[in-house]
Amino acid sequence: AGPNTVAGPGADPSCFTPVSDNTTYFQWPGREGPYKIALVNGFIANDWRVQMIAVAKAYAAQPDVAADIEEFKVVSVGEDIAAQIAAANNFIDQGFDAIIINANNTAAFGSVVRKANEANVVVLSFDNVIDDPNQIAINVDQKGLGKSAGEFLLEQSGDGPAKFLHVRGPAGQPVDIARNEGFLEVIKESGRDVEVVDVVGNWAPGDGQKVTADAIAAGGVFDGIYVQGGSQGVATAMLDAGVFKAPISGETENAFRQLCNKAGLSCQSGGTGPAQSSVTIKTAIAALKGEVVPSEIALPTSISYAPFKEGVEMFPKLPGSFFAGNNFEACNIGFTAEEIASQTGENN
Amino acid sequence: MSERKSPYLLSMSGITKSYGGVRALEDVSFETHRGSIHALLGENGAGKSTLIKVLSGVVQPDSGKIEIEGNIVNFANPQEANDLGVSCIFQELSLLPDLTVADNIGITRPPRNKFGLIDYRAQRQIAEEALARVGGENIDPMETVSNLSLSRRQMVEIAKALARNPKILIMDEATSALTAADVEKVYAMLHRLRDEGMSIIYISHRMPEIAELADTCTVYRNGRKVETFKNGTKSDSAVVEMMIGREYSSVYPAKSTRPDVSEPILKVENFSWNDELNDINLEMRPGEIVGLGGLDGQGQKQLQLGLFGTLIGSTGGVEVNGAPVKLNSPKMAKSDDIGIALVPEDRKYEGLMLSMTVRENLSFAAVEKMSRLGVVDTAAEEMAIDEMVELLKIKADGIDGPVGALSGGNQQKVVIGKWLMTKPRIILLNDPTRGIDVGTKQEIYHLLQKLAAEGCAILLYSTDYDELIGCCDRVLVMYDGRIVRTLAGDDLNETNLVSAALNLPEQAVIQPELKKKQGMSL
Amino acid sequence: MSVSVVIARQFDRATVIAFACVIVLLLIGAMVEPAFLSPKYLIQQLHTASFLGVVASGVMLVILLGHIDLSIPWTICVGGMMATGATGFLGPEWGITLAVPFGVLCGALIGLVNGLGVAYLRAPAMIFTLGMNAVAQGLMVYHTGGFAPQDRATEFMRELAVGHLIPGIPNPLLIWIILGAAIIFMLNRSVLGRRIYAVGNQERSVFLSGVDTRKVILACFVFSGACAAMTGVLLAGWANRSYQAMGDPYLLPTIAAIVLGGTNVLGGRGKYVGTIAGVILITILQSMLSVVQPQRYFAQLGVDIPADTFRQVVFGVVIIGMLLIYGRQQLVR
Amino acid sequence: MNVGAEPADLVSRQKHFAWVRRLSAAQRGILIAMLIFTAMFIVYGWKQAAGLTPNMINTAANKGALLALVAMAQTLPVITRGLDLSVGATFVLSNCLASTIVVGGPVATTFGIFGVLLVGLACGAINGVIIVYGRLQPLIATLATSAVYFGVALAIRPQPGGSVNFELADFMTRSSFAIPHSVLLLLAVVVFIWIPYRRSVLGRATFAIGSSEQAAYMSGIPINRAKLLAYALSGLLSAIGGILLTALTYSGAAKMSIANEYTLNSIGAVVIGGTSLFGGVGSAVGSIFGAFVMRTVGDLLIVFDINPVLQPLFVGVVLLVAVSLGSLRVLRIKNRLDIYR
Ligand SMILES: Nc1ncnc2c1ncn2[C@@H]1O[C@H](COP(=O)(O)OP(=O)(O)OP(=O)(O)O)[C@@H](O)[C@H]1O
Ligand SMILES: Nc1ncnc2c1ncn2[C@@H]1O[C@H](COP(=O)(O)OP(=O)(O)OP(=O)(O)O)[C@@H](O)[C@H]1O
Ligand SMILES: [Mg+2]
Ligand SMILES: [Mg+2]
Repeated sequence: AGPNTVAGPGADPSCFTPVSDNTTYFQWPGREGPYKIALVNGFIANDWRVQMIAVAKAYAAQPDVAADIEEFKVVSVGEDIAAQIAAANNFIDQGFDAIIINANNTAAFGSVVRKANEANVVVLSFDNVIDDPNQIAINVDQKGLGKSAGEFLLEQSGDGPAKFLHVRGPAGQPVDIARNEGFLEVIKESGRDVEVVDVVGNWAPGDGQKVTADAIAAGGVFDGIYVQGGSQGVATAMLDAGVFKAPISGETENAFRQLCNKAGLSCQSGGTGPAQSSVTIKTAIAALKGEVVPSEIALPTSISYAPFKEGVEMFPKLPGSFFAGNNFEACNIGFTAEEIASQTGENN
Repeated sequence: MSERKSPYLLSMSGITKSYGGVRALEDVSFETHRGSIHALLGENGAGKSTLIKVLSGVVQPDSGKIEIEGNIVNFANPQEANDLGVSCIFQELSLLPDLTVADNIGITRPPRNKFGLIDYRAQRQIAEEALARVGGENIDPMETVSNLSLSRRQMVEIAKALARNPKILIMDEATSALTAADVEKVYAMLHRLRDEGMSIIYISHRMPEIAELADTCTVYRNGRKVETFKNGTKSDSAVVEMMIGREYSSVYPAKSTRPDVSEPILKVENFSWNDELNDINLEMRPGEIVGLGGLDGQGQKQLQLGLFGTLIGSTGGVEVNGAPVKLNSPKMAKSDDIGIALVPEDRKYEGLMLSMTVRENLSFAAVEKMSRLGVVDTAAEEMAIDEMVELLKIKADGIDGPVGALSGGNQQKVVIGKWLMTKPRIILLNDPTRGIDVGTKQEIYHLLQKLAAEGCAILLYSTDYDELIGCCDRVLVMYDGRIVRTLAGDDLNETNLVSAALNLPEQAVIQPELKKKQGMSL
Repeated sequence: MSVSVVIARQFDRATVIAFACVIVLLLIGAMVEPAFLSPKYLIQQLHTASFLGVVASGVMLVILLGHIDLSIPWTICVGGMMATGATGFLGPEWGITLAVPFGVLCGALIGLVNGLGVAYLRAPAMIFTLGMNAVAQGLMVYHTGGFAPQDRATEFMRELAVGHLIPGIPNPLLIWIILGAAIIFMLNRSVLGRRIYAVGNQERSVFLSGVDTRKVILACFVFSGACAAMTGVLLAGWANRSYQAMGDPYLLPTIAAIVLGGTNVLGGRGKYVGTIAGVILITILQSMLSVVQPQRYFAQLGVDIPADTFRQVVFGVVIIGMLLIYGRQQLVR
Repeated sequence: MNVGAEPADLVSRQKHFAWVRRLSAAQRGILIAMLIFTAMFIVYGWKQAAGLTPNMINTAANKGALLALVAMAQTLPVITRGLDLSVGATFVLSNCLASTIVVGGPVATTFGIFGVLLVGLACGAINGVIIVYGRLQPLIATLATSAVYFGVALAIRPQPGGSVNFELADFMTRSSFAIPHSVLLLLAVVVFIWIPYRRSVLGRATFAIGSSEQAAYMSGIPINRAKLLAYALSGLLSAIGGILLTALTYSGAAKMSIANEYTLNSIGAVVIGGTSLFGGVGSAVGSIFGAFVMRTVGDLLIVFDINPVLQPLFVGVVLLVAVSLGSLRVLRIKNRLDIYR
């Protein structure tokens, strides 16, 4: 069993955008709804994931979506890869129609995908996408994010030699590696003499703040900072040190945007918000209905620049942990920030 | 005892060993023959244990030479000593509490099956035989050692040492916790082994044991050898004087002869607990020293623990100073209006914090009395401690060193001192002179009398009948959790103690060997 | 005992060598990056060391008892998130005034449960506190996911974490100094201090000395929870917000720092001054390793190995090396 | 009359419950862990909509076996009254290495497996040498080596990937006649490693050391060799776990979080399995059940419909309850002194 590889174009191409022109298309035999869909998350104890799950639950509860869904189940299994594989297998055995995975280990799901295809279960992955061609990967262009960060910093730092600080994610994470690749690539292409200092901030505000503070205290003066996550901590460290005010390219945390506005920093803030989980659900339903969908879907990245527009790009009343970038207009998914925040509150 | 022509089986010479600043042994020599029992005597801290630790490879001497059968040997660890036929029962038991008796006995060289793995069945048989040899048939080889009482453990320890078929068997106070009955069996065994040609080195503070067992005696004092002599050639008091280096009179101070007019300070009625204590009734008056006798493990320890508030679900009444009390913790038992102290059985694990200083240990139970708002008044503490060190004549390099480095006797004094600092009115002592030299024993007996004279009531459990007879005003003999007889005055003698301990009818005949021991106490 | 004797007694051999190691480490580091010896860097290190120092203060007491507190990662998080989210529980006014005590109190409550489990249920601390860590994590995920709480630090928290009440000394360092002095006094001069060491030495003896050891254990766990939460409060003030998993990077360094400082993990032995040395050692080591750029040297050699490989390996090797110098245990005898 | 005999009725009273007392502390631990696991698994099976199919049992077994192997690895040092905080890192290192060298034909694969096992053994032996000859506290020594091992793992596999001999992987994670091969692997480890070890002189010596290191030394037990062996075997068992992980994921990944998760969970599993953290008492068999208990908690999430944000709390509470079950013995204690062992 498994999907038929068919010719494009697919359904709703503005929402289900193929990653490239070479992207293949899948079609499963259509089946009667409503469907049973499971989201197999890894760890949850992180603000992005909490928000991601809240949005997924909210999306699945919207009346027109809920009509297609018999059961929407979410489990967060923790950091362990074996537990995540087991949970996915379990849902396949329980007869779920589709499983959505945010993978703990992107390379580890070969057997799950094979088993799912044998059982005619649609597999989709997002955020940390599975690197297996026989499932639908809902991609954020991580490398592209690294590139645009590089472009921003190069542009902001004038001409001539420059020194950038790159506050990276956890060692060994494909997302970190892809962003770093993109970042270094544009720097190299620019032909400028740029020194990049790498520190590991683990995408957490505290870690990022600590390593940045250390780097600055140890005499580091930087012409630009790229921080992959925990952006506001890094900006805070720079401001606290008070040695220089460099342009910063960071993630989409609300707290970061607030700080950039307040301190008048030159900031780029880019990423794809946690609401991408709802795009994945939408894709799953389309695939289950038998529509033609790309095997790799590119999510739009939302990139904004300081000063951020209050109420549109930056939300003074919302928690700092709130991640912006949740508008997927083409998919007709547009949670306003307030909606998401209140969803998280209501949807226990 | 026949003098053999053969060269010494073992000869040690020029042995010196220091622990930090402490000279434990200084140029000590020692020789022993095949087929002899050689007793080592000396005060606490004289260096006896250190000498045998050197001999058995536990510690390395700073200098000196050891020869066995004429060959110079050098033991890097106990294993090597074992391999050359030196087997030692250490003062601190070296049993493994979580393993079974059989595992312990077979620990170093167990029988193996054809895969080279331990053959449990054969090991069990060996253990049974070894136990039978020492007279411990009633010990289950499959029992976990931690479930055994101290006296049973000593029996296992002896069996373990014997199972290795040593040429030289060293027993460092290996019989200190044994009951009279067990001691008899062990004596018989040692005599047999000696006649078979084994050389036995025997350390004990019980003079009668030495008198009965040893062929040769060597006395040590302050890390030096004093003299070696044939057993029986010196009077007991001469030996003791050699040990303590001063003149010596009777061990037991005169008992006080107060008429018991006062009201009882402690009154226990129908005290029962968990099948192990049954209907205990007892009264103690200020100034009285009451003994607890009987075979080991008949509820004496439990009775003391019960009075100290550690038993849950005990029934019956306890009155202190005429007021009924419900004792439910040691904290309550030691409180000012009750004032009970317990010197527990096992000083290392129940009485002391070994790596803390002597000072901290001494003041530990009473420290709240020497503090304000939870802050210790160090001046007051120091004064009280100095007083106690003085009173108990604690010999320590410095009282700011760890208590674990003290000799056994001094450790025991610290435990007693710790409780005296709380100024108790009722003192429960569980075998307080086990492993303590005659000199120190005497000091402790004097102390007990002094405390009694000051109005304390003392409940003394001892496995040593002489001690009970010498110290106590009356002795309650326990059997199977009951008090089966109370002995006082002329009735308080060894014959009666033994027959009561076995719960024999009052006029029963006692085996002749046991009678032999009478009169040998100092 | 005079004050100087008391102070001198805090510096045993291990502690002195540990401090010497700090200096050697800095000197070696300075060969690569001279700025490691600048006052600015050193103050910055002491500033961040204070966060570790505060949490290590509590855990050290627990370790002295012969127990361990593995719940600190999420207790830190509880401290931070409850302090920033206090408005949600106490209302906008009280929530801001009482943010710090509220956060610390919540941490102390977690410590209380730990203490009850370990002291009264006699559950092994290593696993009971591990379970409590999971529970605290669960509570915080529920809190974030269920209530969309406020996560911004109050002005006061911010001031507490980055301000300078005494010029030149960051407030967290001041807090650590005060806390440390109090602990040194407590351990050396108070009844509780004696009892803490004693329980770690031989709890049975302590019980039979008429001390309710359970209360001692309970007190230490509550204190440990409160210290961890205080670190959470400081971290939240420092980053200006609280966030999930903010305590995760602190568990292993805390234990490593305490043990590097000469405290015996089995309890009963250890000096607080040693812990100070350990905390500074770990902080500086981590910081120096994070700042140097080993991948450049490797790249010059033509090998492409991740910078983190170098950092991890050196971190482990340096800790073992230092302990081999001064942290070896006595032979059993 | 035998003078030394205990009073007759006393002996008979003790004999009465002989079989209960005969169960050693370790055996009682295994029994309790087995009971908890069975109870949980019954609930799991009963709440399964589709019933307990062989597939689901296989899934649960694969997941549990991984932790079981790491927990067995943790058991040995714990029995010596030590601790090994590097089991997780060794597990991850073996995973990364296996995803590189357990590939190709049968011969290459066999060599690969031996290579991984050897590296695991070496990691454990290094721990052992540092602890025994360096005389460092096991906790800090293994904390430090775990950083080193993780660093090496990261060098081998800077990002997730690699591959593994497909037939082998498939074989290791399948089941035959409804019996998961991973369970057979555990059984094999028990029969060919644990039981011989337990019954060997050095194996028993580890129990002796944990029981009382001083007494063990005085008894003439080769302390150093026994400890070395315990840590080395621990590394070997972690490496077996790493190979199974590779088979399950067809890849390797160097993630610190995985290493930490397995290390911490292994301690939980060991304790639930009845091994005393104070040494001297324990069994790797108990740890297997302890691991399955820990794992089944996660399975329960799937069958119960629990609000996602409450799931971690659920796991935490169940874990805490399972841990506290062992503590119920304090309720039976009749002598307060027995609490303080
Ligand atoms: N490990 C140690 N560290 C420091 N000093 C020690 C140590 N062991 C023994 N000593 C000291 O060495 C001396 C001799 O002690 P040893 O144990 O040999 O005496 P002993 O004759 O066996 O006494 P006892 O009759 O009390 O057992 C004592 O002063 C003791 O304090
Ligand atoms: N003199 C001593 N005093 C106290 N403890 C000692 C002494 N010598 C050794 N030990 C303890 O015993 C351990 C060594 O015992 P032993 O030499 O029997 O081990 P082993 O396994 O035979 O060693 P190896 O394999 O290296 O020969 C030491 O690590 C130490 O803990
Ligand atoms: Mg001695
Ligand atoms: Mg003695």
